[in-house]
Amino acid sequence: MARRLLVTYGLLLLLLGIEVAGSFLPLGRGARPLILLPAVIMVGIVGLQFMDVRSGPTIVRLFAAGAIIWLVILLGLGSLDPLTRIQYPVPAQTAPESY
Amino acid sequence: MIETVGNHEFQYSDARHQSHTAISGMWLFLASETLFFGALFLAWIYARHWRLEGFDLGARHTDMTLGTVNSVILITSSVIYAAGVLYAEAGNMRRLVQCCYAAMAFGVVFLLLKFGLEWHTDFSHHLFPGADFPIKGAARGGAQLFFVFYFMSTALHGLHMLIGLGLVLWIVVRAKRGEFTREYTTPVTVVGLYWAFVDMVWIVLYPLIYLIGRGA
Amino acid sequence: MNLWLPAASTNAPEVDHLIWALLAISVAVLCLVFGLMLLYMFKYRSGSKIERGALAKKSWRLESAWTGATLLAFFGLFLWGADLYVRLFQPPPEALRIYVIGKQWMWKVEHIGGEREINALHVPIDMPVELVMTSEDVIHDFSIPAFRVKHDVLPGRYETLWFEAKTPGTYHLFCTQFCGIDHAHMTGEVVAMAQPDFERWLQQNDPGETMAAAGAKLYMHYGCSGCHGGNGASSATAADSTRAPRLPGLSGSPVSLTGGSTIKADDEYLRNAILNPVERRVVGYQPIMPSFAGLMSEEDLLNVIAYIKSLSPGPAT
Amino acid sequence: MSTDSYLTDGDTLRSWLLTTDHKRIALLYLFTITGFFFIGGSAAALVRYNLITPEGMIHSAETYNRLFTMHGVVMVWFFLVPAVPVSLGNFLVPLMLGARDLAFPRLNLFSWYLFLLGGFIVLFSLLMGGVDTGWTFYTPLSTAYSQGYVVWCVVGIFISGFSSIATGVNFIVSIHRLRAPGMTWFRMPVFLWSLYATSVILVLATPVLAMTLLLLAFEAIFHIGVFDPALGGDPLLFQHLFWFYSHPAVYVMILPGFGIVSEIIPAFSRKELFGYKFVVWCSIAIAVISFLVWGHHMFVAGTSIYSALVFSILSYMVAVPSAIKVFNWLGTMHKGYIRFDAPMLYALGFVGLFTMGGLTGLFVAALGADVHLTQTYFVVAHFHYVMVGGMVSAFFAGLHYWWPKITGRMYPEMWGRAGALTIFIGFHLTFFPQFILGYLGMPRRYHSYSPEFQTLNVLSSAGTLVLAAGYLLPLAYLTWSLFHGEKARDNPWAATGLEWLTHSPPPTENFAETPRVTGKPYDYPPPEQAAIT
Repeated sequence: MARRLLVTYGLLLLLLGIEVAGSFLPLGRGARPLILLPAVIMVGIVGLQFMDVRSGPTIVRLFAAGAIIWLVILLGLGSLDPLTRIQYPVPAQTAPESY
Repeated sequence: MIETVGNHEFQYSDARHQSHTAISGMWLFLASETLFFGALFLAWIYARHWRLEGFDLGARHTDMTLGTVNSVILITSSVIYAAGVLYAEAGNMRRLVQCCYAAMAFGVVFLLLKFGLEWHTDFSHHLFPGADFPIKGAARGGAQLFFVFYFMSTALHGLHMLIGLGLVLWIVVRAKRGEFTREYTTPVTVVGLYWAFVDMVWIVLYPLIYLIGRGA
Repeated sequence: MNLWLPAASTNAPEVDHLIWALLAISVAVLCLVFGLMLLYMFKYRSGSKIERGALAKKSWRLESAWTGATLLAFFGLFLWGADLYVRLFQPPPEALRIYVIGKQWMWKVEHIGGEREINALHVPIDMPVELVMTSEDVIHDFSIPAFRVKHDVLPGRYETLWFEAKTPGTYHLFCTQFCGIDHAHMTGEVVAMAQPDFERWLQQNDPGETMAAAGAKLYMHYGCSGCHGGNGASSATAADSTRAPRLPGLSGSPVSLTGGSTIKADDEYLRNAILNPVERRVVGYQPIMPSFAGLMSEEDLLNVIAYIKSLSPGPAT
Repeated sequence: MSTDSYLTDGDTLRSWLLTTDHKRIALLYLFTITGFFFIGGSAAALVRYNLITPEGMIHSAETYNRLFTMHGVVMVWFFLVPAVPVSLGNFLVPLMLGARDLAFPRLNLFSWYLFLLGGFIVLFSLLMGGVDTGWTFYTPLSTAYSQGYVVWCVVGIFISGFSSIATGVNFIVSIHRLRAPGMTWFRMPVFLWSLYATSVILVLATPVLAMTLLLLAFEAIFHIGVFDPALGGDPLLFQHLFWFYSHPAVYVMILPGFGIVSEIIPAFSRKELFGYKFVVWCSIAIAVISFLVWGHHMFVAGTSIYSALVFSILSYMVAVPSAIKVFNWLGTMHKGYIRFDAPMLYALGFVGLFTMGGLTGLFVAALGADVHLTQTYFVVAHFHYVMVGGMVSAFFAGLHYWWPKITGRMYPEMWGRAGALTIFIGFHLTFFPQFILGYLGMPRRYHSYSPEFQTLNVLSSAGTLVLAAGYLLPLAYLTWSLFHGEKARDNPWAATGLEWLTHSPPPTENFAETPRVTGKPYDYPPPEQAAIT
């Protein structure tokens, strides 16, 4: 059992290293959130190993899945608005010389 | 009050029934905590979307080495506590207490580094949003928004750390009193869930604060 | 007590048709539900002796029937509503632009020619009018029930609302987003006039100085000419032209920004460029422009933007 | 009434204030929310009093703004959201499950104290300086331009939010873990299903409200600019976060009402609930889809067109399960043996009023119509039809239906029916004119209005008197029935459900021995077999 913990510990530190290294890559401003990828994997590892999602009662998996799905709803549907909000819809400029 | 009938409360059929119920109760509470921090992440998305330049400029004023060291410390602490849970399930209570002390030690070091050192330097640089915020010019708005997110998320995470340390201390007290046996280790597992969750929140907060703003 | 709201704009009848259709569907469903309920209450009351017969065991056929019907009806209503809504956000290009500033408990309106109004809006009929609105403090909402339009007015941003008045007359103007103590008094009147009457009204209220002219004075006063040159043509010497982008021809043309995106230089871009220049920096220029946030009032800002747009060829809308 | 019921099991103040018996906690909650209901109700009466004349009977607009804010805050967070789950839910969930208590009894008592603490802080802030921002606290008005005790009020709601989370966790875990032997998921009464769906929303939506109010308080104290555009923030972020909680919260208010009506209509039609599985899956579907639709509160707020289109189509999807439920109730009444006791009258009132409320929801979900109708009295009428006509009627239905089980006494039947009819008539008189006012364009939250709206407003204010009388009536005769009501038998309605197997009022340990469940939840034989006197 202790070996499994050490492997998990090593994996987490490795992913942390990848994350820090990734932050020095010349990613464009918009693509920077890709650095979150190792963090999401680490969260998965902590969930599976330390909180033993697999061995607990079945509804534990239900609540874990629920938390993730609702977080995706909040962040996904919530950020739909700012990402698609046209600041000031201006049509093409072809107006008559009225003034 | 609740009279316990053979190691479980009267409304449960047996001890295993109650322990699973306590675990699922904690998991449900952690689901609500996930959305509690989720709202803060949405604020991060909005603030960074509208004030991209200033936000990342503010992020570059954080101390990355300290953040990385803190991350390693917190991961170590939760691994040690997980080892403690395994010892408890194996019935070795002395080892459990040692692991709890080690986990708490790392936790306290994390808090000292975070609030003692990092916040202290930030306040000395007047980085708390307000009149004497050092970053002037047009990027001021975005940088202030970043430090709003920074101070609020670290404060809330710190608060959850304190609660976690209190719970681990409570486990140590009960272990010393010999309340845990090889069969009955539910509180140890439940506090382990909470401590792992606090570690998870930091694992997500760390890149949002220190890494995404930096880069070429 | 009048139970009838004038439909004074081109989109008003269409909104009314949608509302009457919704009402018709609702009344039909209500008759069905209330009718069945009353029928069952009478026919199957515990005292009545009529033969109840076998109870329906399988219910899913009935369930899927009324679920399908509801889904279909709802999808149709969604499309109809969406069509009206999207058209509300596409002002025709030849719309007459009028600037509106919401301030705690009053509306300030400015026309291109410089005419100003408080809590009143004079518009010509049979011509699309586009309101460019912003607020100086909290969120307000510019609502004209007779035209069936309303839109929130947010501080720190421009929101647009367009309509085409049809019948001349005076209609209510309400603020419909709660904005403090005198929210109920932040009302006014919208006067729709025939074209000649509107022209005469403009003459009577002409202050002699258009927005662009007022903007020119402010352009000097705030020191923009220091970097952008006398008439925005970047000062004579070539060396200086690298300090600040040239303004003539800027309005309406695409601008490439640091960070790789190119956007159209519209009112919002000009406003952002003045209030927080570093956010939308033009490629190739140092971030040396100071931010004017808090220094320039909304009216001055609108006038300076009008002046910058007047430097470009094409319309001075 | 058996002598050793939970009511007589210890009568010291300490035995009530430190009880962990879910039945006693339910009564403590019942008294608390009744108090809050009448505080919010009197604020509403004053609002309607003010609107009798166009220039407003209360001369100061400031007072009027504080009154409607108080009406909103107290009614939403201290009556509508908690009402059914904490009172009827706390009392009945263990009884219906066949359990002896909820999963976490101490947490249950702690949630009452949190509710009380939050309530006092909010009342303190409302009575001391008052809050003048409306219950929606839109920024930057609430953070930069408000004079009221906004921060205190927000702290109070923050604390009472944790009471909701605690109740939600308690119900979900109890329903999962404490079901009686033989009670599979599809043998559970629909009331438990609807409380399960309500608890899912409570647990997953309230934390977002907690964080939103925390950000609001920080913004109001330190002016840190999260929501203030002058400092770079986005006021629409607050609206998104606020409505992410507040729309699912309105389903927290109505779902228990669905559950109660799904219990009462089969009991008084002596017939099995039509389409049990559909009604159950509709409750779960509502709990999930309710999280996807909050944008329809912001169609004119300046959000992007695309997100408005997405939210409009999703808002239509969430209306479908509610429509299915109404058809299933009618299916239940078909070929039934309908009796018109007070609970049934309230339940039928619920079906009628909720249908009207739901249909007007279609008006404001259609984007084109919403642009004209939002922020007017049409929307005020819509949500009052659903919340007051729907949820409060269902709450009264449930209160009358389980009153014999809770108190061991029968309510006076004729007075019960009179109460139901008065509320039904008073309700229509108060809120139907507001639909017309809304179409004519009268904005909501106006202290004074233009004279042509006066007649409809006077009609609506008159209706308020009838409605107020309708609500005071049950308070009177139910209190009277506590002392002089006729003794109730264990199962006065000959209804199915484990709660009717034990005595009324039930002993502290609920059941002598844990009941076994064998059949479907609503097998009502036609009346010849089961004679009810």
